[in-house]
Amino acid sequence: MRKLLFVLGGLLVAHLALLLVHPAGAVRLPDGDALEVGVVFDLGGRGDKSFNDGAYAGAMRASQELGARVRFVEPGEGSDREAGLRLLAAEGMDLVIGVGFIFTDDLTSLAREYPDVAFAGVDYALTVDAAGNVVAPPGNLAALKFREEQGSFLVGALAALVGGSKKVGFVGGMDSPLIHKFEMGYKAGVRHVCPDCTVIAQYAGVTPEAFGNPGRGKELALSQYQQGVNVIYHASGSTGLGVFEAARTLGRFGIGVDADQYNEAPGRVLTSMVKRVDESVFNAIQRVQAGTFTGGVYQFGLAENGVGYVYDENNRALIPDSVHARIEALRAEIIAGRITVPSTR
Amino acid sequence: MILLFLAQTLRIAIPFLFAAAGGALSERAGIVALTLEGFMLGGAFGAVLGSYYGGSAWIGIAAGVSAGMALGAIHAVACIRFRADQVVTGVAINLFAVGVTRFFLDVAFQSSSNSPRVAGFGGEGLSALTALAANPLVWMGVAVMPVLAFVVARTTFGLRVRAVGEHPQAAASVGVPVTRVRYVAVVWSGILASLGGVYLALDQHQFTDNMTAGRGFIALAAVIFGRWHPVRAGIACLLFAAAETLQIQLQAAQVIPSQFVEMIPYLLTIIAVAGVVGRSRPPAALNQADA
Amino acid sequence: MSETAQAPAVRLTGIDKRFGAVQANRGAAIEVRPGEIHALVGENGAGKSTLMKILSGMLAPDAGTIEVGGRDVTGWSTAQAIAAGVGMVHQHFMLVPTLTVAENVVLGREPVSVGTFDRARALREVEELAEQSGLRVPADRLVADLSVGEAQRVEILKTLYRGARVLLLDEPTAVLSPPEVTELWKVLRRVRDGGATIILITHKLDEVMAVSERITVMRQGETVERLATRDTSPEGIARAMVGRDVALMVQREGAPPAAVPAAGTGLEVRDLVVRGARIPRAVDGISFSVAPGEILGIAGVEGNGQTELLDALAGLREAAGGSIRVGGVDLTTDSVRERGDAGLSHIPEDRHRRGLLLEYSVAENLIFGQQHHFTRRGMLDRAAIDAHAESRIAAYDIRPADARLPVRALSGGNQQKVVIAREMARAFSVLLAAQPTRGVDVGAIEFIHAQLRRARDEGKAILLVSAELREVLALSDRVAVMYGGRLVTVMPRREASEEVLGPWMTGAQRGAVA
Amino acid sequence: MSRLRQVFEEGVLAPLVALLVALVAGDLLILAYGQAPGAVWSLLIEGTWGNAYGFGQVLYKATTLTCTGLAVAIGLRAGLFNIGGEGQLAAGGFGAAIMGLWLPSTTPALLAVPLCVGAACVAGGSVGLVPGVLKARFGAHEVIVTIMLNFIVLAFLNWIVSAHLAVPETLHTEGVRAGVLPRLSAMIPAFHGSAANWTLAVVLLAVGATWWFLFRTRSGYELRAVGQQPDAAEYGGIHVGQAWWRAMLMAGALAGLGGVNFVLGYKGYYEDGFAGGAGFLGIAVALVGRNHPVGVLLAALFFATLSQGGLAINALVPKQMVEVLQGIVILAVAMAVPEVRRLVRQAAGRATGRAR
Repeated sequence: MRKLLFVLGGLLVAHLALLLVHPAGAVRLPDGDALEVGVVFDLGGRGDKSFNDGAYAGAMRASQELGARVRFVEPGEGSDREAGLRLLAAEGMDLVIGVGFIFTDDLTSLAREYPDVAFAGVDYALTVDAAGNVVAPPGNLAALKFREEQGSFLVGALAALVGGSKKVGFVGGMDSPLIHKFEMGYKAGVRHVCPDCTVIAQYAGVTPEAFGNPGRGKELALSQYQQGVNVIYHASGSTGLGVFEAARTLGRFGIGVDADQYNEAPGRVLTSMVKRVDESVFNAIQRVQAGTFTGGVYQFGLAENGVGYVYDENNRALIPDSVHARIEALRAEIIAGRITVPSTR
Repeated sequence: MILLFLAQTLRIAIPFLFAAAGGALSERAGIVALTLEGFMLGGAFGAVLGSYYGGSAWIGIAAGVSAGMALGAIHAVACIRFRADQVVTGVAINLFAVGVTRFFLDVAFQSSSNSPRVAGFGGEGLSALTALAANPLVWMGVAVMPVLAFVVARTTFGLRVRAVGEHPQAAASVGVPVTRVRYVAVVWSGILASLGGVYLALDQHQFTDNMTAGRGFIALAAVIFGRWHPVRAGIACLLFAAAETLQIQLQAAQVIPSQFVEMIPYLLTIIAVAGVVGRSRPPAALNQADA
Repeated sequence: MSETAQAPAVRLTGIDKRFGAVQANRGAAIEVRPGEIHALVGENGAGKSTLMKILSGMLAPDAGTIEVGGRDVTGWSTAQAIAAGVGMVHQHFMLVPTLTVAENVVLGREPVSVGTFDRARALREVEELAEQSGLRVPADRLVADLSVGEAQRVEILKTLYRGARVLLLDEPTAVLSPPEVTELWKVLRRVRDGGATIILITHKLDEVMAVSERITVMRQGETVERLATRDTSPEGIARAMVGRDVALMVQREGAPPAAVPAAGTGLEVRDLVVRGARIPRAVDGISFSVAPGEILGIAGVEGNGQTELLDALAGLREAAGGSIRVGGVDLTTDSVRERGDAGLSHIPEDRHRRGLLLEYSVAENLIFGQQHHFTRRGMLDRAAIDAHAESRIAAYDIRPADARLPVRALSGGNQQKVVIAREMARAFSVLLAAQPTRGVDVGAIEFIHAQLRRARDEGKAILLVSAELREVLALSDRVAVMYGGRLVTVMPRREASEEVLGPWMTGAQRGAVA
Repeated sequence: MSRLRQVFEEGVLAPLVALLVALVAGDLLILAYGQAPGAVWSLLIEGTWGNAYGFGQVLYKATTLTCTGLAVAIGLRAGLFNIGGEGQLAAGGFGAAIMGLWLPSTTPALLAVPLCVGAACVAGGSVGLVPGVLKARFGAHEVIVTIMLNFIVLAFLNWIVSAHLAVPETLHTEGVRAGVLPRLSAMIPAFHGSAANWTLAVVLLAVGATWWFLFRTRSGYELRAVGQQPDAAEYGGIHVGQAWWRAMLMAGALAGLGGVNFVLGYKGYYEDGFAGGAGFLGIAVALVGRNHPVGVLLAALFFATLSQGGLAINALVPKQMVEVLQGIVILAVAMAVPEVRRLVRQAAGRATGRAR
């Protein structure tokens, strides 16, 4: 018993002592009158090397160029998403951004509750009312939507033209409607330039963990490459890093997603279907600062340069000029509306 | 094609084999191995830290194994010295491993999901088979079960592990240091299982949050499926890996929804536990606090 | 052998040992001369086993000194004790069932070649040792497949393999038949003649008289008497053990049995077959009946199907064939609860495993098995339970008389009283009493025996199964012997004696009872 | 030793030690991140018990955790380790949503709410029943079966939702038409914005009912007997296998009830992945709560505080710190309970020794 009290006392003293430690460099919570922006990340969070990092990059750019003060929140389970947004809104942030379609409902209700705060939702999902009309988001909420299928169409065409094989591959993360958009656009692109090509499309799983299983991604990719696929497009978060590993191992090609993922496997990333989340986030912040922010739907497609594919000094050697010209032509046709890209199965 | 199927099965099986080896050793010594998932995750993160700061995959292996050792030691102290419930500590170790790797992923790399790319094994532009053969961890993984089987059956340590897991009082009565044997077994279980994580991480050249994705539980199922015998457990690992390979191949064919294909290994396990091995006997002293 | 100033082989002085609230040893002492067979006697719970575990290094004493061969070895470990030639044969065998005999014998002292365990040498060495010592056992068999007698031989082999010079045996005859006991004495004498010293823990006075040279008596953790066997008598030892005069178990003539039990009364068993864990027919088609007002005692070495028989009668194990009737009603396929309600009461052989819920209170244990009679609309009727507990505690003198105490906190004797008080409170016509006095002290034995006799006199049919032959003889009206899953003989009490029953118990004499 | 004192020493001292261990470990982690422990802890308290909204969130999370905690506790009382809380919780939420979708929107709440809650319990209970029956019938180890079943149930629900029920571009069903439970803020405006809702009341009832069942009814008496000594229970006329599957059925139903909190109390629809680890955390809750319904409730509040606190301190340190702390608390409690009991008994032994 004495020993027990001794342990209790020792722990208590240690804790009290540690409470007094105040390391240099410990941040205090910000205050002041700079533009304040709050960002709540989706599952995966900062460092996912694609989607969330895009939002992070946009916000950081705003903080450097516009002097905005940015706070990031990484929620855990479901109810934390609303809590995270609310935390920021209640603190009187000027702009609160939810990164991911999953924030849709929470953003909608909070935007109504805090009409003086500007909200933005990356990949905000629009709802359709009984009559089939799109329900407009609240006036202080910007829905930042991307036409992933358009970008995916272009990289699909590219994969088919450069691949040198009648088979091209696709690896998705969680088997879900958002990722189907990527898959459908990609397939359409492949078929458009190569009607007799087949697309092997596989998913890493059925739970959100499927976006974080690179081991599975690598195995899926290896098996596709061994079936004669030369190029695989992934839309699978961290799982896709496994796809690049497989591409490195066998000396084939992968196509990145969301951000320019060339550096994940230099020389083996044919291109990336970029989704300018950074641009959209930066623009939203900029508009709030300039006082021109309005709610509504912002579509980022090929026309707005919101989606696209990477073609720069890194991969120029991998893509023949004729192919590049063909892709650019397709791009023009989509922008002109002569090609419509499907987005659902 | 068959060769490629087998190669893929083997690749998928390697982490299972390491983890199941650790599981078999620990359970034979009477300590429940619900911790395998945590050990693997710790090993994977340690490997990436070691490889990143040390610049070599071998340093990564050393660091990953150290992480597994440390987690094994924590588990051993908790359930041997403090006689905590082994299932509870197992769950706690897994939770702890997830949290610690996430926290220090953030501390070390300011990321919530991925580490930077680190040195690993395997060159580039190889065939799948040469890539497999170039990875020393593959060879270790293939060897681990036969070696463990030999250790358990033919060495003094193995004899003592078996005695301690069945009847610790009897072992103690003839001067076998029960506590020490269990400590050694659990720490080795940490080392072996962590190698499974090390393989995953170095094969990917990076750490991803929770990258073991339930493989530790499959490995435990393989141990039970193999009725606690290393070689049989190894065969069970290969079986599960083959099921996953099949799943990958079947999914490409897209005949049934992926969710159902996904269930196959888990359903197999339940059927196995209920039917095939339901009546088989685990080590008698498993999950008994009193030595 | 001289009895002059020779260093004692073993000397323990002033040993204190406490487990939580229980003081197991209190200044206990023992002195053993080299080359003698020394009996350490005392009632259950007197602290004999604790003292020997301290000597063998399994427990560390709180106070006191241990000397072996004149050397102070206080606080040594098991390994050190073994190295110094002190070996213990435990009451509950310390054998690993999944290892072979040879592996068990060499465990902890394994022969090694090229860094690995040398199985061939282990096998050879154990076979040689078995041959030399006359303790014959197949060295390559799994211990799980051995008989109890063989297992005990392995235990002794283990100590000899380690070169034991001092052998401690804790209640070694509890599981042996009379001829096996005789065989054991022979082995022990041979080992003693080889120069070893033997300490025998027992509470059976006839064994003490038969083999020991000197005696140390313990009571309540203290050493109360040291005697030379030839200078004392069983009564003298018993007095020292209990601290007062006791009537040793009376061997009484049975009441004249009811000529033939009337059909439709008591317990009737026909052609009962029960599967065992290892043996397909652990109970191999037996028939018997117990009449109201009669105690049928089943003698036999443990492991001959008694456990399976009782389990089947009680409904804890399925009968693979045959029938069981109580008061003429067929209960063969009834559940435990249905049998209880039909008038079957059961004192199980292992109260810790079966008979009691150790963490539950005394009151809750006193309704265990009858909880459905203390229920109103699904809820436990606490008032009725408390009243029941009060009356039972008073009637059976359960101490301490606190119905809310967890049963774990009671002594072995009082725990058994809880079981018996409960089973006697049922409305029953047939009582199965398995090892009713195992591990309880002399006072409680007297009390329990009286209760069983009273129930018999009230017209209950009682089936008594006991490993204690003396208990069977003391209580039964008829005696049966179970061997190899069969009742090999049934005889009236007056024809039975240890000498008569012994050969039946070993299977040396065979017969069949229809 | 009086019973009360024993309860205090074993039930309070051990968690206290564990809490202190976790606090010190937390201090070290915070320092490792270069922040001041004092500031982080005060932020954590401020964000949880420090304001009505935060407290409401704690209540909301505690509601789910109480259910999953009870699900583990009732299994353990019967001697079974239920690691399937995650799947049972998800199934419960799904059941409530299906009933809510199926009922016409005109159904009166007095009818719709019990129907939806019942559907949640039935759905969760049937998921719990599987390992119970497999254990009773085939001796299949429940730890393995429940773990595997989690994967299967989640995959199955994902398939139903994504292939048939999901609103386009989302992972959730349409809003339920009937059976929605009002938020607490409807009555107590201070809770405004927090997800706390009337499921809390239902769950408090469930806590009471579980206590009553375990300690006052015959079935509870028998269930606990099976958990302590299955051999003895069999002797006492109790059908052990039956007790097992009943316990798992109840455990599943209780976990399923937790799904109501999210589906009917908070969002009004079923969303794939809403369980978010609450099922696994239930193990910790049951352990710290010593498998006693009231203990479970208190432990659920504690873990809910940690979880909500993780969000509050996100500004200073990564929320993962909270996950580490959860692991440490479980480990520390698991170690401290037997250790404290041993030390307490030793002390008691010495005391009686002196008294003699």
